[in-house]
Amino acid sequence: MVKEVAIVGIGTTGFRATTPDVSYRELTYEAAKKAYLDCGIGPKDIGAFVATSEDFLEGYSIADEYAPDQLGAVLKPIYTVTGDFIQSLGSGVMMILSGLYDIVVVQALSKASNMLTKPYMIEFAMDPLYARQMRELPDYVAGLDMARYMFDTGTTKEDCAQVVVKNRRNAMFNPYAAHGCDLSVDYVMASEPVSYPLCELDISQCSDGAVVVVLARGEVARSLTKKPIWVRGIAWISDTPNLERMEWGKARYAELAAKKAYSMAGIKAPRSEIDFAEINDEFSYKELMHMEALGLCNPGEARYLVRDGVTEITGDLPINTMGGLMGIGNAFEANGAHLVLSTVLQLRGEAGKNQLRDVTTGLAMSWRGIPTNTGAVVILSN
Amino acid sequence: MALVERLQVTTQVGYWCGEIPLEYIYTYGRAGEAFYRTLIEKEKILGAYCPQCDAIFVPASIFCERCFERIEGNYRELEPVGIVETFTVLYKNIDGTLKEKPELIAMINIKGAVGGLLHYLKEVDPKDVKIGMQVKAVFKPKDQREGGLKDISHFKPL
Amino acid sequence: MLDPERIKNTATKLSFEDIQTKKVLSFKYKPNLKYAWDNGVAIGRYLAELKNGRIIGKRCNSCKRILVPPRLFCELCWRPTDEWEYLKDTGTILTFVVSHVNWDASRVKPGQRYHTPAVIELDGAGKDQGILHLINEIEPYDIRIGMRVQAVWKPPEERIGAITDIKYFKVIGG
Amino acid sequence: MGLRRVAIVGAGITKFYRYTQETPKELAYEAAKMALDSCGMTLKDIDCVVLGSAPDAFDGVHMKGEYLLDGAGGYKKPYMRHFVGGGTGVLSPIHGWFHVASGMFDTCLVVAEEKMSSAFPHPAGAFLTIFDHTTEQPLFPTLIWIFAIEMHRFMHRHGYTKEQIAQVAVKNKKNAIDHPSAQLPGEITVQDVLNSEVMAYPVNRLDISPTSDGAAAIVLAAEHVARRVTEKPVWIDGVGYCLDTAYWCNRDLYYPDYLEVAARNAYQMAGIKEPSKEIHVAEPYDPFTYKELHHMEGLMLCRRGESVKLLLDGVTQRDGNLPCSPSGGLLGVGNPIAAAGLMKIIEIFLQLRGEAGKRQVPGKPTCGLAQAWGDLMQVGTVVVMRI
Repeated sequence: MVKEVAIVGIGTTGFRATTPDVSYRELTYEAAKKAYLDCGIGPKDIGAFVATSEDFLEGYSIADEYAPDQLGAVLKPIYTVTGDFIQSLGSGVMMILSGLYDIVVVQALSKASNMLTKPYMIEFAMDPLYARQMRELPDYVAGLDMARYMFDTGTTKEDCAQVVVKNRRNAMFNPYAAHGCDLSVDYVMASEPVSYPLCELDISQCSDGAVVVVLARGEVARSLTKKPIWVRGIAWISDTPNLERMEWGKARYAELAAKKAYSMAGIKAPRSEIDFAEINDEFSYKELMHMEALGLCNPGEARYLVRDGVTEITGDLPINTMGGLMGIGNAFEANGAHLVLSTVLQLRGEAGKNQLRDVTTGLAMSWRGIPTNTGAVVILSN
Repeated sequence: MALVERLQVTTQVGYWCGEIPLEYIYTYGRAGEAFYRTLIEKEKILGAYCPQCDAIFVPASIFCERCFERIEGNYRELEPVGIVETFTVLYKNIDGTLKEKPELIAMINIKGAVGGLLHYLKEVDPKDVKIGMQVKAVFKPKDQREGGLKDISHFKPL
Repeated sequence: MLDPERIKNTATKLSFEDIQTKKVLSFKYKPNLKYAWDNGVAIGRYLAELKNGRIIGKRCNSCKRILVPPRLFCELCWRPTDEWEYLKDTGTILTFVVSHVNWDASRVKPGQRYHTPAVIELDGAGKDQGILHLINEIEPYDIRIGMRVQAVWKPPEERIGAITDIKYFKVIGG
Repeated sequence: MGLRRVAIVGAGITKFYRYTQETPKELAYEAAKMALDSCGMTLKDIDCVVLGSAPDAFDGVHMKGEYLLDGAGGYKKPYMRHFVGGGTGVLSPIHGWFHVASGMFDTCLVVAEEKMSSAFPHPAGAFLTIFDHTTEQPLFPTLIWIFAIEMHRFMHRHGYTKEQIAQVAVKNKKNAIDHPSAQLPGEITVQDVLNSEVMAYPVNRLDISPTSDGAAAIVLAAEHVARRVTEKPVWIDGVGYCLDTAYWCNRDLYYPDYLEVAARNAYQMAGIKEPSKEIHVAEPYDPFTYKELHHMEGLMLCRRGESVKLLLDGVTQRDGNLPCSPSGGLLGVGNPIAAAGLMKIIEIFLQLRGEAGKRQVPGKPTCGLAQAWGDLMQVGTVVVMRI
């Protein structure tokens, strides 16, 4: 895709484990205000808005009702995508390419700290005819997936623990991250088993936060900012929703979405053309599984890259430079948003201490978590 | 940053509790009804054969998700045996409490079919469980079967 | 053209009894969906003042409204709101309803009073600036749009900082 | 505007019932397969899938879009669910239009589904939690309250009476007799409506559309594909959608401003100056009797305060100058929320192709619109179609 749609403005409240002092309205308003100031626009300049939310995460039956006010979208075109932020971003890109709008705003927020019964909410997403009737802690699905992945690739628990150590250390120098921490591999390996081989610290902790992104068409983008971040490729794919028939130990959704995004971006050799990636690591093994599915390395090779420091900030293929979900937090529908945020900050040279040198192309990838097989990929470049 | 005013004193912080008070009764649909009737009456696992994909898909459904052909009429009754595609040892309950005894849960591919069931593995020591292991279903007594996944008590090694 | 024959076979009609009498199999499930929503600055102050027996709004000098319930930004002008402003607990009925059903669609029992919710424009808040609340101490069908109403508060010791600290609005004229 | 032209080329719809045995996946499949069959396409010809479904609280599955995926044909495809409450059914073709008009996809399968009968004791219970959780829910409101509040305001400002408004139910339920999916068709009189149980004055039972299980689907195609697939492609020439503030108590509900904004956007895109003349057939959203009139005014199909006159003069009958809800509407055919909105899109698709059978309005209409509405008296979604 030629240089046609760019991210010109981005605003966030940052991510914290709890945000008890602000309501979801105030949280979103703050992110929107910063995004619009970031590129010098106001609500009247915006053609349309796309919000991201799932009813039962917000605690409403029709959560989209409460989207417009905080974004300045009253009596303006706005709708909600019940999916990951990168899917909403895809909608925004399509809306600009359709020719109807020059500027589209895309939003996502998390108030995970307000959800008191998270495991039951995830169980409520399962098929009531089969998997849901087990009435067990849904993490068993990740346990099954991790076990198969380790069986197929020879990846060890230690390799997975290395991911946790890397990402949470990177998060310590990311002011927007909630769960930065300096851990050792042994410390992570010693955490309590939840659904073996999945242990406590193999699971990312939740966080609250909001992100608002401003998309603009080609020439309008250039007029609004000196550092437009071009959307060179974007795709989202859903594999079977049936746990009874899915391919365990694989991330086919990421493979297929990446293939589409690479072809749109004209990328032939991802390993060399992608400078860094911010990808879903809701569970430690997922970063490795996703690296392989995205073609950033061969199947079964991810563990060597993480072991040899290739995916550190100082390595050849930095992964989750700002902390990923392990470091910034599992923000449900807003996961894609903070992964895109981290990618944009690196490409703009605004990543602070974690700033990579002379990077041009970054990849952000999201997965919608248990019990889905839905992933989305976006390729950005400065 | 963007808010003109902030809470200054921690006692001002507050929240409002609530819940979504709903209840559900899910009917099983045409294929699901057939699946569980077969389970109850014949202790068999119902799949559906898709001629276009040349595969039997379990659990049975009225359509093939891959080629979207209607396969409602091609039900196949399969033996309740399969292999362990993957397994895990679950230590915690959904309410966060620790289980007295960790439970073994496995993805069991039904022999001769694509797909299978997630279920408990019992009558086996976790150390002996291997991916690829052959297992078979153990059914509850017929009069205790209510038409649900738990009509199968668990799977055990063949 | 829509094919009536095919449409007939797309769905199998059931009745409530079919499910109750287990003519068809089913799975019963009660989701566990509990939340604690952060009030934040504006709603936090609103509830705190309700506990003191007062209704507070926040003024927007741009569109000249006093926003109730209060918010930190005016959603129409998209700017921070200005002074906090106490509102009188009197107002006018903009519209109302006589509801013979409860929230779960069950009917109000004979002898029980029908619910009479209304949108009440609070004095001084500005045109159409209303809140949802209940009307009482009047026969449901005697209520008229335009009637003047006043809040009836719970005694201070029973107030917890909630919209229900106002029991209902009673008619005071018009 | 030099926009890429996108047409509806196929449509499918299930029967609507209060209770069905089918799972939501099976309902979605039946509609999606019928839509593909109707234009001789298979899932291999579909580039992407868009799903419209209203609150998860009805079917009883969190992240319902993911659950419905295989039934909607989304297996290993780009698949996305959008959501604007009751307005979802008409937002579905709009979201699908973005997919194809962007040039990223040539064909799109749009599926809308709702199975309300899973919710017990009654789906209406789900509406408790659409209200603000802190300032409104403690009063135990139900959706019928704010419908009745809006209807009362609408009657109060225009002087409409319940007898006049009841005519909408008489018209739509009669029209529904000719719709194969209809759940509650029938010949009723104004008196029947007035004598039916009071739900919440001024709303009686026959003023309300039923809760339903059902699904609907359409196939969208870019111009070059559409012309190959069918000789009668129906072009999506205008799209419009808009939300008002969630503070529904801080605005006068007698007139749907948000719907006027959505309609203006759609008309401007379609090059329509005089909607009341250029629109030949319309499907305004009628979950309640008064809503058809309320929306006719918001759609500028008539001036404010004149919708009842058009109704009483028979202008909106099937053989009138501006037929409204010739399908039988939500009141007659049924209201599986998202599928109800798409049912209205499908009706205009069939009317413009002259394929509405006994429901066909005379005069070979070439331009029609379908509209949906929802949330807290807050969203308008409008699609203008031409053949």
